[in-house]
Amino acid sequence: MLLHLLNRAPSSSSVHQDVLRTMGEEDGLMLIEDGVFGAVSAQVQHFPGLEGRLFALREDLESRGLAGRCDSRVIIVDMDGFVALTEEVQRTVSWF
Amino acid sequence: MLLHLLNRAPSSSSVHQDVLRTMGEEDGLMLIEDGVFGAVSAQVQHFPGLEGRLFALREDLESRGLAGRCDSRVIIVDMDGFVALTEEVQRTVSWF
Amino acid sequence: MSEITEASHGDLLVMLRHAPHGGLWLREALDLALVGAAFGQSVSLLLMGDGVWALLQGQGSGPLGQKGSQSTFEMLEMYDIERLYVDVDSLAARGLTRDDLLLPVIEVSTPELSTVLAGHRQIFNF
Amino acid sequence: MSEITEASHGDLLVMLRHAPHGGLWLREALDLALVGAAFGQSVSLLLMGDGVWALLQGQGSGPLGQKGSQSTFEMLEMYDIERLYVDVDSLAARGLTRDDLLLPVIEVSTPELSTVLAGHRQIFNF
Amino acid sequence: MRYALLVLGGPYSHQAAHSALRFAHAAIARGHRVGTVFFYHDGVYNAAHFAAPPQDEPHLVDAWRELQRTQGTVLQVCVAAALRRGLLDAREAERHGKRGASLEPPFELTGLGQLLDIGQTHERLITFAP
Amino acid sequence: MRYALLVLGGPYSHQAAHSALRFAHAAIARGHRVGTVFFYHDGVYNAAHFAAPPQDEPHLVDAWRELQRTQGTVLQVCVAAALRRGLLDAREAERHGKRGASLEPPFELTGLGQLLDIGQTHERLITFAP
Repeated sequence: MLLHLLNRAPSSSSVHQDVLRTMGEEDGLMLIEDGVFGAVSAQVQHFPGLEGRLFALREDLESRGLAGRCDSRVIIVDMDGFVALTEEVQRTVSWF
Repeated sequence: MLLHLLNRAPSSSSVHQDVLRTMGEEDGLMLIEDGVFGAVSAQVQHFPGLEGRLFALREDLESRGLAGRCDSRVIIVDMDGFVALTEEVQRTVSWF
Repeated sequence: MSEITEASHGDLLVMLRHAPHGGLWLREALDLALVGAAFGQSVSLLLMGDGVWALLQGQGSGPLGQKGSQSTFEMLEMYDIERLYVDVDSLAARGLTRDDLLLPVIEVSTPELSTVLAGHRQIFNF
Repeated sequence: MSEITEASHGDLLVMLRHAPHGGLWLREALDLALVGAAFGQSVSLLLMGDGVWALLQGQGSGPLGQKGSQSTFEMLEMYDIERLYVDVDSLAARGLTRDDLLLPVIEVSTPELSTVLAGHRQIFNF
Repeated sequence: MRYALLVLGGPYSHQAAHSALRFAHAAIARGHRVGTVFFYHDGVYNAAHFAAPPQDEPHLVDAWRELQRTQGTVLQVCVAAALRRGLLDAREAERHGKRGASLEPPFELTGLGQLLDIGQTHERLITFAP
Repeated sequence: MRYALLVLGGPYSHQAAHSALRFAHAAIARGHRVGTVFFYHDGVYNAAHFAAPPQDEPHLVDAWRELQRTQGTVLQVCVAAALRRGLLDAREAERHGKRGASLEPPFELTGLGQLLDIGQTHERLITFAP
């Protein structure tokens, strides 16, 4: 099981497509930095089939004014929760 | 009349869509650096309607092994020709 | 629409295409616009692509306490930036409308974009 | 296909996703792979996205005479890099086939990508 | 657990360094150890001795130093990536005929082998990219 | 014509600086003058005094110096962008309590107003971005 980190918005970079093709069935995806723009309702369709394993970083949502715009299918975690996710998986893969 | 410069491949960045929406009817588009990946036949469909004003930089095509793969709709210019294009237009806009 | 054709004659157009907080593009672009205004130039901004996020209401200060872009945008009014253009297609693609934005803007449709660029003597695209 | 399932147990996987010549990602990623091999680790490469352009035949040296990636890839064979995986969907999207490439590769289909990653103890994604 | 961070983005230009620092502090708050931070690609610019950001912005180079001072975190900078980008310690500066240095302790120039070593000596390695 | 170039990308990490230099030489070969190169954003790293690339790679900092020496091209670096990224001339270094300097002539620290000035004093301004 891997945790993938993504820091690009799906509106400007196509790297999210490569992430999705690479993810295993149990892998999680954590949206950080500009990646959290993908968590808003108008953009989350770029991440289909990830119920229960699509996360977004609260601090990065809040600084961007997105806290109230995050789609309900996205699990919001704070930095402490991000660290907790990395405790559960042995390896993370960062995409940019 | 403007000359737009683009240094991103259409396969990884969506900035070319914003370039196309912004170009006036007489503006030219010059593909440089990683932008020249958009000049190969399998990618040039990303730049419709630019006959006679879509250019790619020879040096960047050659270093990437693309000289023989460039679509016939793309006008190949060398660095001297690139400078010549900037003589003809007053302003250039660089997209990245 | 007619507003764009007649009003778009300025010295300096700064295009903002990068999202706030993820990097320094937005800040360094706004710095240039402010300097232009301080030097007495007629300055316009055009927000496009992920740059439209820069005007979203409710932003906080960035990580580690660095300043957000909100205070800079509020300075724009003081410095008399003349026009604040926003690409409506970029807004719509992100589920935004002008009501979500911090400041009043001039909405620009795709066919009008080239007119905005053509109307300015100097263009910087960040 | 079976090759991927059984062979994909290595120490180090270096993923190359950036095109050659436009920047230093590819070079610095290959440097890491070469160091891994020199240290006796079992090293695999996975080319994906614009990274597949790195293996295109007929590349020249870069602008201002800096080295291309070709010489480094040829060193790979000397250093005994064990597996050179290429994402076939990335190839096809760019109009390329394995016949266009400098070196023999192991083609990986989308469903196999996660297997390749799972089979390596350490993954660097450039 | 023993964590290591790999930072690939320069300070200010990208959020990578900010995120890595916030992650480090959160990991420490959860009782982990951040043993090493390795700087590669443009991440080496985080070690710029002469960095002088405006006073109302965070001083990232100082924040890394503070992490080393309070947590004993080792700050390793890839020497090949640093040299071509103009970050030389006193020894390398002398070797290249320059006076002074643009990188100073606690940042240490080291080889890429150290980055691979981290994989063996730390239980987690998290990458922050530009 | 009188050209100016705006360089926004750091050396090596991106091709921007290479492209700008090649463009400069081609413009000169066509009889133009390259009056000014302005470095902004990560482009300021092109002025790194301590840059020490491998001998088989082009030395970009030296190539800019050579352009200044042979063509009289003015090399201007945005001071705000440079300071936060650790590029200080001797005067700024002293002001910030550091010894030495990480940026030296012919590169000059200057304000953003100079970049706007270029628009008035040069007939063409071409931007090379990362």
